[in-house]
Amino acid sequence: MTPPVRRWVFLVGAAGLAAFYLFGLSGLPGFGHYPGPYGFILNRVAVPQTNATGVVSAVNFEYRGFDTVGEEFILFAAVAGMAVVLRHLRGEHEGRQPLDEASDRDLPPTSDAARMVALLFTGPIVLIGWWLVSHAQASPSGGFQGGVVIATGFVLLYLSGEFRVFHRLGPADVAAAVEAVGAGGFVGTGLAAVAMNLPYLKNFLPLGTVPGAVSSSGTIALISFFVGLEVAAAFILVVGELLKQTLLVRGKKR
Amino acid sequence: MDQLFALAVTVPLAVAAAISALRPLFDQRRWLLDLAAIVTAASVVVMLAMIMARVTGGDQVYWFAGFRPARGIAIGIDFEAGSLSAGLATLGAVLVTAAMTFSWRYFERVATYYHALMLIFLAGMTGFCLTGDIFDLFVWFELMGVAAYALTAYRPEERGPLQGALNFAITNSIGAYLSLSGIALVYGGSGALNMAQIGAWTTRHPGSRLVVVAFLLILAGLLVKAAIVPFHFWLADAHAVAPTPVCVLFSGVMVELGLYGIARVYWSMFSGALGHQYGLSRLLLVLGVVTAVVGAAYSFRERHLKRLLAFSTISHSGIFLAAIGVLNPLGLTGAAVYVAGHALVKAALFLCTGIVLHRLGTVDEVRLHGRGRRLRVTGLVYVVAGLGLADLPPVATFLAEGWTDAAMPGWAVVILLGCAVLTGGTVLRAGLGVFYGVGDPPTRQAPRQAQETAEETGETDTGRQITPLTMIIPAAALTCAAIAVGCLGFTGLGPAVEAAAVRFQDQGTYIATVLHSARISHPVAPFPASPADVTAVSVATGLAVAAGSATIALLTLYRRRLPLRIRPWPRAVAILEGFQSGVINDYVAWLVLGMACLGGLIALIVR
Amino acid sequence: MMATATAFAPATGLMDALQVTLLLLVAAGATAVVLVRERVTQVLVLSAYGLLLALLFLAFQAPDVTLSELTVGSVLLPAVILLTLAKVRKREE
Amino acid sequence: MQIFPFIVVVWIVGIGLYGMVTSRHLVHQIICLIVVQSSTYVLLLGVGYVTGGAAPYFFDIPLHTRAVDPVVQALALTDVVVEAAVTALLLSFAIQAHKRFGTLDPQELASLRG
Repeated sequence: MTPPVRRWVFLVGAAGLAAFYLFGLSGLPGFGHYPGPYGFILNRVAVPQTNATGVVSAVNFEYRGFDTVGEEFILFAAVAGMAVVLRHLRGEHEGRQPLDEASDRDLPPTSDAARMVALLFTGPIVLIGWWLVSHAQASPSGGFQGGVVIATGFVLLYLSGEFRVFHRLGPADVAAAVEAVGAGGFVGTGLAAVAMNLPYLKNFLPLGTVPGAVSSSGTIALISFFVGLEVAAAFILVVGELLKQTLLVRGKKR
Repeated sequence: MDQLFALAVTVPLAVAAAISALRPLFDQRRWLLDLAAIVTAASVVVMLAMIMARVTGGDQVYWFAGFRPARGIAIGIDFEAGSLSAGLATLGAVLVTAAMTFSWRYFERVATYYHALMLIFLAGMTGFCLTGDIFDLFVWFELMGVAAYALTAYRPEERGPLQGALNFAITNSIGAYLSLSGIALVYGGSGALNMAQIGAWTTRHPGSRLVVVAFLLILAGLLVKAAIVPFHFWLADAHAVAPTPVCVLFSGVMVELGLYGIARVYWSMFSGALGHQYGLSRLLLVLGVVTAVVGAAYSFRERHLKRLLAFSTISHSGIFLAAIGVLNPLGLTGAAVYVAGHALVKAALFLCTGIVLHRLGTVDEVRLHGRGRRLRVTGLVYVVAGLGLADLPPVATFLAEGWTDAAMPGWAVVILLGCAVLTGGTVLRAGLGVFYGVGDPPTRQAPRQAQETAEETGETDTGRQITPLTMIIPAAALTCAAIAVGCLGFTGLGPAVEAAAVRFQDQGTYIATVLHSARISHPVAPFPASPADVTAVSVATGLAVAAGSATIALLTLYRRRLPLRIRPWPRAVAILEGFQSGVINDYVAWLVLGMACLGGLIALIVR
Repeated sequence: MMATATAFAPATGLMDALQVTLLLLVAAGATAVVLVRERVTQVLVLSAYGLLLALLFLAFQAPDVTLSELTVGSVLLPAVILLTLAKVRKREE
Repeated sequence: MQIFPFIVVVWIVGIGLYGMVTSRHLVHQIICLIVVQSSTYVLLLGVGYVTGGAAPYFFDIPLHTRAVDPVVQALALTDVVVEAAVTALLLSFAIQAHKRFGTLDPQELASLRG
């Protein structure tokens, strides 16, 4: 199709689809009138049942924890896929090295001020991320958010130009192993319940006494920890892979 | 409480994570890696077969983390297995096992991630088949998709793979987002994610606009996956470039899982609200017939062996959709057995193509003409599987052919039989030409296509002298399995599958089983079920289709000796080529237009 | 029941106005992301769009999703895209 | 206010798809895909919203407070993170395609495919 034809095909289709979609949306109870029952029931029973005061975390890691297993592995598969796709760029064709991978390419120099700021921020951000990971049951936090925050901290480290510092702190092999451990740990937590002849992912740890405390709500904290590992390592790997593509430290003698 | 349900999905995931974590251990011991993956896949086959044996008397439900429903409201996620869903999952696991065995010697070097991704794909398929929760269905659908994108792009040194993987990933992602919107829509109305609970809700709101729109939106992703026209463009691009063992899974089960999803979603959530409507049934039937015709036509003019098989998969997907679309038990019975038979022979055909690539270094039908004579066993398996694709008794496909014919209106039967003859003829043409040198030797090369197929050589080193046993045995075994299933047809396979189909279509039983833990072993068919037996007519039809295919194959191979020359109308060819342009923008535009047309039609029909 | 609810959430009228404003901004943001064709600018717009979405989610009483969207949508994803662009630009020149 | 948020959802889907159809650059196309995807989050959170409801955290508010739906939030939350990784996978395809063909125009890529 030529672009104008394509545009017309699309516009006709989009008009129809939008009309159809809106037709359906107009059948909803209306914004602000969520009818329940699923969410309302969970809001009522989650705190007494799991001792977690953050119902979203309880849903993610307990009521619909099995979904989260799948989501974890989507993340895992995506990162594995990236490694597979980009691997040939890195190592295997030494003979015909593309121009932009010439080994004399160096990192752009970073100003000292920028580096200082980035380094100053990295520590606290990773700490915040860690706090989020470990407080899944209490407030708006949990492994997913904490994991990405930790990864962001590492990205800052990258941007500060301290590529080698980054490598020492988060070498790709270690990150990959940590990622696999995170994903495996989640599945394993579920399997541990099976080994005790409980249903998969059943909470088998004591729930603690104070709702919302770190030690409360049993496996939710454990799963959140594994998810945090997985998510943080996954994004560190993603950014690391792309940075390797862009800066190509490979050519340099380390 | 049956832990097998959970283990069938989580064990492959755990093994995938474990082999990734212990990667350095496998650096020098690849056999260990292959062994671990094959054993895991085989153990999943066993687990699923056990589940299948247990659910013959009635569906079973497994509640994750033990959150059982109370007063008809589910707060957890469940797996719901019946014979059909467990059977399809078993089929998928069998194909993964075969593909893993095949790739043992097929890939020279292979990264750990290949095995991990295959196992994740397996888990995704199993979860998709067994789940009883609509968002969970979406999660496994996405997981399967992401693993599939990565596997498609597995050989990035070719120019093809990225194009195929990108088109595949982008089209499927759009479909998935539309599906998720549909799920959100139905959740906004019903406040439920459990499919049985949603089914109970939609039954109370028949014909509501929300239900109609949500139904089609949820179908979007599944239609894309099932490669139904006009959502099919990605399939040939992806197949042409994905490594052969991966093609086996794509053609053998991934496309069929899309169709299973449509059937599952319709009968668990919407059949009560949308009814067994004549109009809806006709819509699905027409969609299926169009898909079958388009797939057959493209397949016929293809000479790239993998693309040829890919288009024949589209054609068969259309036949399955038509069979499901008649919305009665006999049609579903036919579709189920057809899917099994097709998966087995199609997988065997792909594996043989892989062997050809492994030994001869190309998949161009014309360049290969007569060069496959040395591959005696491969040639035999290919031709037998090709005849199986053309419904030759006693391969399982002929049984299904008979049942779907009995279930469908006459005009559809005629067209679909024509498509079966054409695709069968195309595959046989390739087989006879490549392995037996039948037909006139090729004269000239169309340079463009020759270049395209010549690039396929990267998967393995060329010019090997022997075919490893691990490559030919899976192909032969799958073909034998297809024949064995066909023979079961004479000993009561039909009635058993039909009973399962009746149960699959009975929404009331489904809801009672999931939400109220009822055990209903003898559900009532919504339609009077015609008996699924082997009849003289079905055997005769099967023989006729196979004979027709052989005739077509010979006619095209010897076309230059025909008294009259059949020339394709160049303009029509150009138009056909134009549709399959490979430009992702086009695919998106067609997807949107297709959804709009379907939406308009469904809104008109159902309301 | 209603009395306790209003005690812990902002007044409904104010909330409505906030949500409508944010929804309009999000719609405009999406349009801008699509229509801006200059690569690097587009990434910056995408980052701003992530921020707007995060604010909208906050107004929808979803602080969890806000946190995710804030880090992913307005920091990580733009960074990843910028890296990609840096990679592919080198040979376009 | 009854349907306005949903109109915005449809607008976001439409504009995102429009960008994908008219785009001449793969990275831009993937960005448009992100836009399409973001519509699902707005929709999810939109259907689960309760007028005047609090966020579903009962740390410092009493248990029976009227709160919005936590389920859609959980679904959206994981999806935001996971889909970012999927986007990164797509971007890595784009990098590879560029490496091999030196272009990111879908039209040119398709004609190069042969």
